[in-house]
Amino acid sequence: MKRYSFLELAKNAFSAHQNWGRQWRAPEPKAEYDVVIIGAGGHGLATAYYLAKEHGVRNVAVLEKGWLGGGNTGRNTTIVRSNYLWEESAALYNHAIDLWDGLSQELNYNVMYSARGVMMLAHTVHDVQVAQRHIHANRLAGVQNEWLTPEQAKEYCPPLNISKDIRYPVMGAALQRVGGTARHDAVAWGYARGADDMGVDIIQNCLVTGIKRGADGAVEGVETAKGFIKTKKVGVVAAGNTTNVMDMAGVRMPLESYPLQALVSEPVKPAFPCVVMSNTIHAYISQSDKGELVIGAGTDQFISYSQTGGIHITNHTIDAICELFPHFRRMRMLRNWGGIVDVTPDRSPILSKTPVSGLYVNCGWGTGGFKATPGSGHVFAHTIAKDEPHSINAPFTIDRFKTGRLIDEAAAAAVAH
Amino acid sequence: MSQPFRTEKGGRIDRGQQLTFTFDGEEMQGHKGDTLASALLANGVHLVGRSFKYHRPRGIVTAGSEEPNALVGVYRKGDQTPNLRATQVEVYQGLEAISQNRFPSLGFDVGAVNDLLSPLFPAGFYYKTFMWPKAFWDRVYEPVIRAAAGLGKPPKNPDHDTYGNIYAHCDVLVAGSGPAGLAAAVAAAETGAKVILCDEQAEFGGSLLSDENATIDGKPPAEWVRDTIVKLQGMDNVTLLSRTTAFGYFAHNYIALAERVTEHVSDPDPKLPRERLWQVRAKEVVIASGAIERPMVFPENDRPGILLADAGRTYLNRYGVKVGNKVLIATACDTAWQAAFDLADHGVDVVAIADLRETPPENLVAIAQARGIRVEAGCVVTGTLGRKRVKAALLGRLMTSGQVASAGQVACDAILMSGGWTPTVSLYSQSRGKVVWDETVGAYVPGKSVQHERSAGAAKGLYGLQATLEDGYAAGEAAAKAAIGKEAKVTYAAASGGEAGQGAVLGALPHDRNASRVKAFVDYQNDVTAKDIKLAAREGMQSIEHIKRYTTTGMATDQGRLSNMNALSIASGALEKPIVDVGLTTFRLPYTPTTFGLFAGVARGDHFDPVRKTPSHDWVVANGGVYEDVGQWKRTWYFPKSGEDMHAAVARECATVRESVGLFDASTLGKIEVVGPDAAEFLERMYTNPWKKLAPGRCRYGLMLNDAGFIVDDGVIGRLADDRFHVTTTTGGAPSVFATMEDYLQTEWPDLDVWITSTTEQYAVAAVQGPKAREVIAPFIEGIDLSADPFPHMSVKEGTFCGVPCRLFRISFTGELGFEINVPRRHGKMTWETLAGEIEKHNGTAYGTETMHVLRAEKGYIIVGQDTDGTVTPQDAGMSWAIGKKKHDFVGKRGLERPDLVAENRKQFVGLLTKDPKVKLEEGAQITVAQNPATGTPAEGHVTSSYYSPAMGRTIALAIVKNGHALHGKSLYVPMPDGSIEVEVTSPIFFDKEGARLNV
Amino acid sequence: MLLIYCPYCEVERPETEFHNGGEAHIARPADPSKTSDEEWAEFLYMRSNVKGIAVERWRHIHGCGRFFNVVRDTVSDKILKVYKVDDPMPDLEALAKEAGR
Amino acid sequence: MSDLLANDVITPDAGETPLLSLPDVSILKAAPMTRLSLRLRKAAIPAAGEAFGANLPVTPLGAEISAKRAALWMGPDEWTLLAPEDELQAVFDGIEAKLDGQPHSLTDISHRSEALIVSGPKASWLLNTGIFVDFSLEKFPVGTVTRTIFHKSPVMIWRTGEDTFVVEAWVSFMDYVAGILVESAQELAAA
Repeated sequence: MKRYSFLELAKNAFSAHQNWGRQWRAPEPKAEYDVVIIGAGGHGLATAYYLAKEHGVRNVAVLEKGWLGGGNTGRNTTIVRSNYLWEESAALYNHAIDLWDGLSQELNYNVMYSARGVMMLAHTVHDVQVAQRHIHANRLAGVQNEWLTPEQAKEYCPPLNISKDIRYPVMGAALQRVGGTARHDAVAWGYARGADDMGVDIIQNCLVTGIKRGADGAVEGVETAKGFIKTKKVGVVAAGNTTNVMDMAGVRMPLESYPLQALVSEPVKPAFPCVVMSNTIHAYISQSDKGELVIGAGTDQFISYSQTGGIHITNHTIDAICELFPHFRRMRMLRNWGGIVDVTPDRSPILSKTPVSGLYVNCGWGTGGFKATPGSGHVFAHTIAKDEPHSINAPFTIDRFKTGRLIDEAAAAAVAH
Repeated sequence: MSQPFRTEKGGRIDRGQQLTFTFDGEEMQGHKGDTLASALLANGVHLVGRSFKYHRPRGIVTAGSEEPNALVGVYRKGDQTPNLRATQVEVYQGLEAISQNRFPSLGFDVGAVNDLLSPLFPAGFYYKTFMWPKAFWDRVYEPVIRAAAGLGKPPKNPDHDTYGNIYAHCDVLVAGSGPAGLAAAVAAAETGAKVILCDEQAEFGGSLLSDENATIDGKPPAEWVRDTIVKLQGMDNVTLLSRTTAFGYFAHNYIALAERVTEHVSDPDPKLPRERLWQVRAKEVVIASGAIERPMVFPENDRPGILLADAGRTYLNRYGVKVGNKVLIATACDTAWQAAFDLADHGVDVVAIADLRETPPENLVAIAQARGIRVEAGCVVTGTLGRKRVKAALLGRLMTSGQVASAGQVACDAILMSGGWTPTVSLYSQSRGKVVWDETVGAYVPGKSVQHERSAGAAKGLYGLQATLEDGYAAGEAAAKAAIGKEAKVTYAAASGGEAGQGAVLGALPHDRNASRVKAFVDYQNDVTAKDIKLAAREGMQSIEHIKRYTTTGMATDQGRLSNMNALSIASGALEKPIVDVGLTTFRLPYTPTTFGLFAGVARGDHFDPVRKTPSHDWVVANGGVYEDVGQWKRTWYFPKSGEDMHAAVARECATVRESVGLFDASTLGKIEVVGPDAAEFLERMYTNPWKKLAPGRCRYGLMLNDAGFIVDDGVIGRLADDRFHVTTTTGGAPSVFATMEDYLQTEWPDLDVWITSTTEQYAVAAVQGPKAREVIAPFIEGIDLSADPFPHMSVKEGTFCGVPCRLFRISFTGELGFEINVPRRHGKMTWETLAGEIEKHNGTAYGTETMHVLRAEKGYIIVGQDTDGTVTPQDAGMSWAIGKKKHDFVGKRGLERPDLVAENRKQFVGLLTKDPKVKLEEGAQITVAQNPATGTPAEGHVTSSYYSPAMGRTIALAIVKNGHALHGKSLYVPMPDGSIEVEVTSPIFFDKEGARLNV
Repeated sequence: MLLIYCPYCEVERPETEFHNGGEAHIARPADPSKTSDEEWAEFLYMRSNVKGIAVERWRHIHGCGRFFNVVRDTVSDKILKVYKVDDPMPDLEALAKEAGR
Repeated sequence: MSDLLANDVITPDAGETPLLSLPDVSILKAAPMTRLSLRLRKAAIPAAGEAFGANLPVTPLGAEISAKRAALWMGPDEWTLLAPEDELQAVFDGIEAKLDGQPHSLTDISHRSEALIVSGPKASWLLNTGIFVDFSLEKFPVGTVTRTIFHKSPVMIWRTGEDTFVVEAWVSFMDYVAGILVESAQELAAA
């Protein structure tokens, strides 16, 4: 693999950039692999990368029904943070943060991880209590997170409207300075390039149509649009389509897939320095390097695989943004799109072995999977390679829905009074 | 010098109305009917902006909403709106426009250095560098990139304009008012169908407004348009919306339109909304969005003065503006020849027509020759000269070998180009239809309809005036028939002229220049060149989506409307795959950029979300109460007297309630009337507690779980009669409790004879709490004996308060003697003010939610959502007593039996007392066994509530702690940044453990 | 925003008047005490999450308040059939065929 | 307003000044009235109507009106009964007596909501600024009553005349509903 650097770029300028090689190959599938990953999104590609890099498992195929990075990886609002409440969650997301820091160098691909800070606004007494609880829990867990008064929040994010006269005045904010954004496509491409370089076959336009199990119930291979592929280990990393893929192996999942919308404005000069999220009034916003305001909306209320959503969701998202940042009312929406997010009952992911031997599943990231990409891939690779979970993902089983040991991030933000 | 490029006559502008406007501070003249673009061109201004990446000088390219270059900021009321297309901005008296993305000026832009450095900045260069040193990315590189990126400057001040909204229904929505759209609207309207016709432009007519050669029914097209519009205006069933863009096509034939109401007016009436969102449910939609012309991809095709041929014709015929004095036509398509003829007829020197084709149609050549225009067949532009304005073009001759031989240079001050036409399939694509490649049209056209829509005319690749009109009529008839089942006899208008043009080209054109040195732009705004697309393909980007994302082609503010087809073609060549195998990026909404304010509409301030107030509101405001937001409700938080802070006010309120009496507004609590013979059975199933034996006139605390076994709500429930219960819920939980009850009732137990009715707002509730509570209410209550024996703690009776009916509860959330007076809401203000007056006499106080929280915490009562968080069971909360032990089932019972819910080490509800009684714990603080736990130590639990307790004369706290019930008396720690706080685990009941004060 | 026919009000109304109630025909076990932990988890959490023809509950919360069932293609969001709670589940295969899937 | 339905039940509140008074649309607050929510099984419908003094409509979104009485269809087993304010107890007791022994639920909701009377040629236009219901006379004839959503507030709409609508909302939502209606009507006053 040709290493990327400024020097290399300058050198190639002299040859009119005619000599850059492929970032990844377009191989035909082999008859057999040690591991087959279903889904070439960020999580799937990261899994393959770490399988090769950390575990020496290089005879790996990543099968993708469309184009790599084309699902939620390429459709999300690119927020990175780890200030989750429960120790289990914080450990998982913080593991990812540790990997984000240095990921560009690790992959030799600029993923543009920008620790510009993620600020989560509190608008009510209850919000303040919840935020404080997060901050205290995070401090004990070694996760950076701090409390800002409205004035401090305004100083950190000057466009913020901290007037007492708005419908839900800002009472303060939790700020995670190491939180921020990264360039979504670059994450998928960087992992793809790195994995490919170590021998992983990334096979695009290759729909999986079946998972073959032997007499003992164990996985024997996958049926695909490009023929049968033999393998003893299958890792399903199919986000919104997980239920359907797991159905092929006869495993029922506690998942529902919802449309999630996001949108960007036309690009403008720097207008917004960080990421701001508000759970109470349902909006989050940042500005991309290109200058677009990147705004996340909520999910529609019904299951759908349409990758579109209703305008009422957009209306509510934008009215919330305009309430917090009233001068953005004259900005204009450039593009709106939708993804399919797979949501578990406790809003925490499943990263786990399954009742089927040789079948592993990584799903349920809901609206927040992008931030976990490196950490998720890292521990999932461990789980597949060792046939047992890494200590970090050990709590994220399917079984927890039977026993009741939920990791309930949604409940922890329950509405009070 | 005034408008040197304005024609002598012609055009649709109002020459009688001269308007003054400024561009970058320079004053210029235009006319009513001008766009900013046409007015600038009339003044000879082509250079209007700088490109995104290389900051190259750019000019106006189009005459429509697809304009990629001419983006301007418009100042109004001291603030600017960025990125408006000069081709859409209508000139009004005093319009102030500025150019963007340049510093210090449009003419001299330091950012243009990027153009010189461009060899270093190929597609995706930023993925390959800026990685060292690591810390430099977000501190050094990124800020520089950000400052250079972006286009216009963001608005600075809050927007005071208003935005309207209208929900509309129609039988047939027609989007676009060119020949096909107008014909469709007429045909549909004739059947009596309700029709909405919208067009993004100020005037209806589309391409007909710039056609001076054809006739329809013997009239010039513009005249036919006028007559047709007059006719439609006269029909009650037709709504005409100009300046209205159909920007979004959603599921179930739901279409969003953006109407610009005042933006074109110099001094609009502030009562009018700036824009209006139309949300239309249409039975059928006719998409008549036309087609747009394609640029040609030749080296230096981006210089100011290079426009699309049809734009040149539009500026001439519609706006009376010549794009130049010496114009070169570069084309591969017949239609551009008409532009040449029109220009020549207006006295413009058409220096040559360079047609890519070896043999352009003879009739066209003959007409050109008759006008003395030089015709170069098999000829291609291979480059251009001029920095801020094109001054010459290099021509090349296509050889049979495929090579290009230089054919000299031709001086010109404008080039009009045409690579053919691309149907506008955005709306169709948004409707989730799949476009299909049509080889004869040489474009993607709409395929099968997925929703109730049909495309008509050029939007589906059908060209030629007569054919377009006919297709429009047919589409309108078909749409009306599908919508309302009616047909009408429509006389089709007959056209002559406006024939469909032949010929087209896709992708980069051959040239004889040094390929590594020249730039042929595909996406103007984002500075994507043919080379960039080829590089992406070389680097393994195989999907068009990858190429788009890697090069950013098609991601500019025109969303690829000009560039997509050329990009696809170049990618197809580079990947050696047929164009259809390269794929097509999805058209996303909005069709053109759409103002945020339009989506937000009236939702701002108090109209952002309903502000729900209780009847005490006016009194509270008058008495200085401080509100907190609880859901949509305003609840009084505390009542500071002058000079008091929150702490002092709450301490006083707490003490007063315990000493004498307090008045609290409990109106926001949810109330549900459960009525019917099976009412008790229903509650038996919904709540953990037993209800069947509760006597009428008595109350009980009820605990509600979800079927997973966790606490979700609580409240006091009073039995008014055998078949009638008054249920209370938490304030925030009211809607969800009601919905949950309906769910079980309708879908699990439809056989039960019981109904539920929300009465939250039927009653206002005043809680009078404290030793003197009875004395306070006694003077006003009739029909109820308030003494302890007939009316003990946990009772409910109906009587009157000041003569109005009331439901009086004897209940307490404070641990004191307490009453809650429920009166019909309209009497709530009177009730509150009467009681507020009365408590004064007893040295009592009104108190807010904070004091309520302290008082209940002293008693160890939980607040659902604060002391519980959706993971707490009744056992965890120490409330096993609330579970009806003999009940076979209730919601949550089975869930409670799951392994983890009965496991050891669950977190349980306890009290905490700090060793130092003055130290108040922070809510949310974590609890550990170790005094100084190492980072990463799992917490034993957390502080859920923490207050200064006046009754205890010290701080108190509530918490959930692992195995807490077994730890009473033990020490734990609350590690804080400035040191660890030692706490003792206690019972959560701090005050009046026996409850003696309740039963008086 | 979907347009949903309410079989009780007998009119089509926009989605915002309705609340989605999740997968239809998941009955709460008649005697929960007799269910295993697996069965209870199945009732609580396991969902078909169908990509294609799905059957779901909607409540006309800002209308008549009634629950009813809807057959919807979750890929196109087209509604194929609406029926009352006490009506039997329609033949999904026939509906799918009719819808051309 | 003599041509309007139920004008002996729905009357403008005499003490209130109009919230809005434009040539094309006006908004008046309605005076208090008796409102009861009645729920029952099919068999009890005739008896209930008899006791109330107006039949319970069984046509969806329908209303039945007689002197000083209006029965509004809210759902297949749910009706809102309207009567003059001072007849609450009499109406309540009358129905309870008649339905004794038949499963039902009768609940006083007189104070739960407030009503506006929105009238004028632009009344339906004004409602459509916040409500997605087709108010054309073919689709929403005089007499039609329905619950729906106005922006972010639940409301009840009852068409009592070609150009007259009763708009009800829960009391705490009324400021929001009335406020937005008045704001949205402003453009009708533009020059």
